[in-house]
Amino acid sequence: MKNDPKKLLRYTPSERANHWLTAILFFLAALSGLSFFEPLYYPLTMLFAGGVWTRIIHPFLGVAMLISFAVMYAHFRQFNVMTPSDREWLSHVREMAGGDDRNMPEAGKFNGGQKLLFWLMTISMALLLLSGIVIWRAYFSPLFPLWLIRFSAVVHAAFGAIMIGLLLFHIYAAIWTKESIEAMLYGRVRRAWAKQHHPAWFREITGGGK
Amino acid sequence: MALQSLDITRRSATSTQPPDRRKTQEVVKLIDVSKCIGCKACQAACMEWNDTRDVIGANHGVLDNPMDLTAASWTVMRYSEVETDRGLEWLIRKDGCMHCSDPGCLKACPAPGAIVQYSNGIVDFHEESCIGCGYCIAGCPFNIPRLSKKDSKVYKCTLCSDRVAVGLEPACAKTCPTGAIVFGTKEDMYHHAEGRISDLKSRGFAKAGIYDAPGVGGTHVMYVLQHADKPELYHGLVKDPDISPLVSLWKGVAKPLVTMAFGAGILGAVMHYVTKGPNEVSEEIEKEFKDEK
Amino acid sequence: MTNHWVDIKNANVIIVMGGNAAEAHPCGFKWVTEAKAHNKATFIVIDPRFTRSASVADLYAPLRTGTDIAFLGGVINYLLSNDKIQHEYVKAYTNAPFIVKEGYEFEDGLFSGYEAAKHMYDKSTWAYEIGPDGYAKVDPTLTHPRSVFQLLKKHYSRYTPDAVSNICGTPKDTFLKVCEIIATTSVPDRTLTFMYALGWTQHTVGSQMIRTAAMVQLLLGNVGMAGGGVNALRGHSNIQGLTDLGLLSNLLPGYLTLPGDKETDYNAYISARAFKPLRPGQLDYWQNYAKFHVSLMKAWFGKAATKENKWCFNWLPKLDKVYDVLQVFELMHQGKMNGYFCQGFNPLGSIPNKAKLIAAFSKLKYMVVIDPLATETSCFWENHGEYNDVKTSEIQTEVIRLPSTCFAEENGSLTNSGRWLQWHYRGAPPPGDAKPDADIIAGIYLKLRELYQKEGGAFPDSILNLTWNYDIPHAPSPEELAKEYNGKALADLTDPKDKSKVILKKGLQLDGFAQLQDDGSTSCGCWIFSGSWTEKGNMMARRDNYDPSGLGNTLNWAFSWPANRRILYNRASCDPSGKPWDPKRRLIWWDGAKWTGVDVPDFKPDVPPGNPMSPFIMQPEGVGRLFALDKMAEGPFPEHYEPFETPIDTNPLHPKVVNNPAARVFKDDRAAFGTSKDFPYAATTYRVTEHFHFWTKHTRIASILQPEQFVEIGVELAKEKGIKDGDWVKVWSNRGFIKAKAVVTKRLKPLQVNGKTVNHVGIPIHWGFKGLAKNGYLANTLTPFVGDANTQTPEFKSFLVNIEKA
Amino acid sequence: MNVTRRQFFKVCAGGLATSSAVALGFSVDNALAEVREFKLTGSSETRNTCPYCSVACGLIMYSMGDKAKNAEPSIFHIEGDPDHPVNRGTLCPKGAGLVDFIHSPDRLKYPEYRAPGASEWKRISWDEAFTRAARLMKDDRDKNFITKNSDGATVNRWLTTGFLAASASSNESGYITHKVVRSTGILAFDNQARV
Repeated sequence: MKNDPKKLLRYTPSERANHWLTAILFFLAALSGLSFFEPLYYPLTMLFAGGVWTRIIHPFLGVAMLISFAVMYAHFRQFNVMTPSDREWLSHVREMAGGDDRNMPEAGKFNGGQKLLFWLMTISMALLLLSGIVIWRAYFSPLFPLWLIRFSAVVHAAFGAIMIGLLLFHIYAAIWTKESIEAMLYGRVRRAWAKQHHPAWFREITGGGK
Repeated sequence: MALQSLDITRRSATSTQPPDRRKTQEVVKLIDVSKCIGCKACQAACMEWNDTRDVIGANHGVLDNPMDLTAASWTVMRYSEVETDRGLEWLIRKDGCMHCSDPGCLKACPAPGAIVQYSNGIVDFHEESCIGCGYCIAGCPFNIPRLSKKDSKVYKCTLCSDRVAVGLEPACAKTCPTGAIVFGTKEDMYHHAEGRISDLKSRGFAKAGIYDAPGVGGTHVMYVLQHADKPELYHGLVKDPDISPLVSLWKGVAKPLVTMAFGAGILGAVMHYVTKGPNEVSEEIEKEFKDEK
Repeated sequence: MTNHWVDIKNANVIIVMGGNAAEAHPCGFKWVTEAKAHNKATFIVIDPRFTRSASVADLYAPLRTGTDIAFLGGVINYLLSNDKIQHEYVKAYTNAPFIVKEGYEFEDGLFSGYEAAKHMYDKSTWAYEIGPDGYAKVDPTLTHPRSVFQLLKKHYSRYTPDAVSNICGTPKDTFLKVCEIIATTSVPDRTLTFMYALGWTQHTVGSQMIRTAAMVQLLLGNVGMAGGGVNALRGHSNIQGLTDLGLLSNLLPGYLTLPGDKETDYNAYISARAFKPLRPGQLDYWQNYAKFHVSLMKAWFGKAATKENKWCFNWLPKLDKVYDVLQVFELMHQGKMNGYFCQGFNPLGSIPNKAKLIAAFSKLKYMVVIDPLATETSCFWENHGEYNDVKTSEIQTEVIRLPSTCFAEENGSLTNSGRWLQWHYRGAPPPGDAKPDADIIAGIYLKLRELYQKEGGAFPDSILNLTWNYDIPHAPSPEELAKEYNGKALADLTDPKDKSKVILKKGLQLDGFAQLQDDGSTSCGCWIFSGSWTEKGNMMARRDNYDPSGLGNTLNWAFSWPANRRILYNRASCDPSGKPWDPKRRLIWWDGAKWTGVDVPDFKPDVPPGNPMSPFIMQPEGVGRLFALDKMAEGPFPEHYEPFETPIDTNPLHPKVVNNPAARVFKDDRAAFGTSKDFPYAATTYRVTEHFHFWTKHTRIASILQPEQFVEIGVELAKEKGIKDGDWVKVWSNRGFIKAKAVVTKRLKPLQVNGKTVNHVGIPIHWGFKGLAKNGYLANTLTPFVGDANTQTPEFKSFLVNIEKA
Repeated sequence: MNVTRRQFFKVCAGGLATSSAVALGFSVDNALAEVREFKLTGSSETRNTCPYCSVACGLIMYSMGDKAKNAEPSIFHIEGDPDHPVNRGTLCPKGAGLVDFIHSPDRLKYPEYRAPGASEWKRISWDEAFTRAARLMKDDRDKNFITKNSDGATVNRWLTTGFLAASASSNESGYITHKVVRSTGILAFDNQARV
């Protein structure tokens, strides 16, 4: 049973919907955006009915993604406040990656890595939005000086790339950490999983028992 | 296949070498500002030949009109009244695409084949491939391309590539009543410019010279200026233009680096997975929660 | 033009004054830039405005509008007092040595013989002293106190550099610099050319301005030379041709003139025009007047013109006065005209004082407009708000508007400024039902003739007997008409030296005007055009641009009147002994038997050097006139008179005679002049390069390039009035107002004139209430109704206005 | 669950796969760039003279069609005649835009008539136009023609109707205009020479 009530509820249906909406929009924005970044990716425009449509919809996808992300941000910000324990976690991240979690401090609902990712994404999103408006030729570019347009183009490209990098990492982390994807797909996690990966959260939810 | 398709030295958003079999003579349009009377014949001939018609605007307190380059006005005259040691000088410059040897627009363009450079030096926009992103506008050191509000394509001077392709001079060069615009091979135009510069020097313009923008590898539209030391006198003609370092970064080194970084990241992830294995719930905890499975 | 467009490249010094060639004639102006680039020429612009011509000039000299005679008079004074004239030329080829009749005087701004009540001169004292041999007396030493040379010197001694600067507002050092450069061309191997246009003609002293320039050129020996001359840059494509064809009140084709009221006798009419030589041995070509005249009457009236009826002399209307446009609109305004035809002409925009014109048109019974475009004139009765505020229902004028073809839709020839007749071809049919002008004229004529045939009426003879032998009567072909004005032999023509030898068979086209006869055996519609369509074919359509001398005389390109000559007076390019003044610029030379060269000699070809015959063969004295005799209305020497609206209220040279005393001014119009108290700014109207007159506002491209009416004012005046670039301003004169955008510019500088600061307001024409460009006011709303004393050309270039931010 | 994971992989790897394929050279290419088709090929050329100022630049007019019977020519491009000694192929802004004069929306196409006091044009035929004009002329001429002046001299003039001739019509049009106008006795005859 995917929705076995004995399992712990990690993400509510609306949180999941919000996440996947953001994810889909991100993929669309990233794929369409990549096609303008480097000619190698230009054929990606075929996914969007050609170059012109790609150019037209990319900014709207971006804005939609941003709105979706903003909802997510508003919701998850409280769970992503960095604590000293998170910093401790981050300082041991190499061991974690090596498969050795013995020295890792107990993670809450989100571990230090996830929190860092959250904030990096938030910053990237904000910069992508600002720079994206400046280079949105159809509506806004004529309002800005050329130097700012050029600067924003670099910022947009850079943070677009960073964002994709972060997301690749995020995806890999989800793949690597078994059952994470199910958690986001179906909302509930096994208690064992919770205790393994987010012990502090597990205790908080269950009061320490099974 | 048409003649021109083998004459391409550069093609936007194309990492491979385009067909570049034929070498044609490099051409240049030389604009001798000291002979220009600002009659706008070039503007008229440009619209007429290219079948574009700009809107009928308004007077803005100057003789310039249209006030700026647009998708339908690929060249405009720019008038500057400046006081120099010779007294009042009315410097009139024909503005338009400079057809750079190293075109910033082409560098910035993400749409394959929307901007090409022919071996004769002409940088041409191909609107059917243009996606309307406007990156070329950011890429151009001279602020030339203009996006049409109607069809969201960028337009600029083609140096009458269609005329040059059949052996004719551009429409503006042909029409110029005083011969302020001349057209020929780059070598011949240099020679012509030298003659003009020595004439200007003999008339007291000690700093007369040629404007060929080495920062963009030279241009295929060059100016003879009475005051070559101060191009900014000519309605803000860019002194020492080059492709913005930002654009070079953006559309230069960043592209392969980022792609490589992506590749490396993905490869790293795979390696990590196969070497370290997945991050699973430990046996110990699994046992503790046996009932769950 | 005495010379032609390409010839400008041969000049060493070029002066654009009273014109703005770069803007109004850009493609002709290329020969200025060529002269600069390849002939090291110095280019000077003298104008109230720093124009686009000035933008490429080596030297720009500002002057107050309407003061060109003062400036050029100062140049004459400079040349004479610094001895910078070409002596040999002046002595041999001008009337400098001629002795003027006693009684000629000039005092306090008036020449001898002024009749104040009539505003006219009795010109009897403006003449040469005639010797007992019947010829004019001369003093080759030029020292006789009444020699033209000495009188000239005396007359212009008042035009000192200080006086010039005081009147014109030109800084003295700039003026002197101009003089020095002009003076460099007094040597035989350097030439100066003057290029002028309506900036000279549209003044009450316009003709005299041009004369002053011609005098400068005679003194420098630049007339008849390659790269010299006085060159009128005509404004419209065929205004030269239509003037040549005499479409003016007092003219017949080829500068023949209509008889006056008193000229009732045919022989007297002819002899008054066939002048007798004033010096021995002169060719005096006008002695052939009768040949030109009779051939014209044969062309028009054919068999009806006979020796017995004096070649229909009485069929020609006789003038009681000259009916130029100003006179005609005055009469129309008085309600004395009933009908008016406007063929390709938009007088509502082109004649001064628009309010007067609207009132005048409204009094007509009928108006017929023939035009390719919807002109303001044809729509004068339409209400267009502030731009044409008329009460349509009260205007009882019937208007018939007839669509004509444009250049692209017809064959024919146009005569350019350089007197070239060039043939052009139809490229497409006209839009809708439009017809060529000739067909429209034919249509009207044939209906009129039909009515006279049916009904009879007032003096029908001239209408009924007009030659009309065209293949298609209602559509005379341009080819037929061209052949008609070239002329043909009506009988076998024989060699005058050997009567038995037939040189041209009956019915064949004439080779040129030399074959014309006064016995009715030739017909020719326009003698100066004779040679344009000979038995060899259409000479106007020739297209060989071979230029063997490199001087630009392409003799096999089209046809140049007279006799395919490219540079008028070219005999004066050689010294009296027949040697070219400048071996590098040989136009013609004596080859031992005849005159030959790279141009058609303007001389009797077999008269050798050393013969007393002088180069100016159309003049009875054979030389160029520094002293104009009785040919000008206001004096034999040009004198500076202020515009009728002057910003300084006086004439610094003679305060009692401020304006041209011989200008014709109608009473009501005199009352409509403004004074500097109410209208402190000197205004001038002009074209800008983007537009052609009132035509191109109907075309999209030109309307894009300059879409909206504007006026130009200097930075200083703008500051004083609180006007910024692009502000709306109101400009008004005593006759009306216009509103336009302000172009504030450094190119219009205040001038210091007679102790006063004078600002100019520049008013481009081109806008009106019809067309694609933004609607505007017709600029002639402002202009005064007063014209040149000789040509009645309105004074569009100098008047007074006031200006405020609107 | 495995299936799900695979599906997920598919989605997230899709983009990468495409770009890798591109990187390997499977590029979807557009047609290579070509210049605009030269627009004068096949058009008909006619020599003419610019109708504006008196520099009288030589023109070459390019019209649609090859002058075949069934092709209605329409001029679509005009440029300077390079053989012409004066303009040598150049044209000023007015001349360079001449094609817009030929096709100006303000070109008159039909004879029109405005009745006294009317506020509209009415289209009429050429015959109506000529008949009306001639009638108006004749009535005025018959009424006001002056055969003799007060001194009894024959003057044969008609002063109540005037004619303003063109400035740009051909010599041939001008010639026939002069001929007709003088034959009627009109003296109020002028042209644009003055203005």
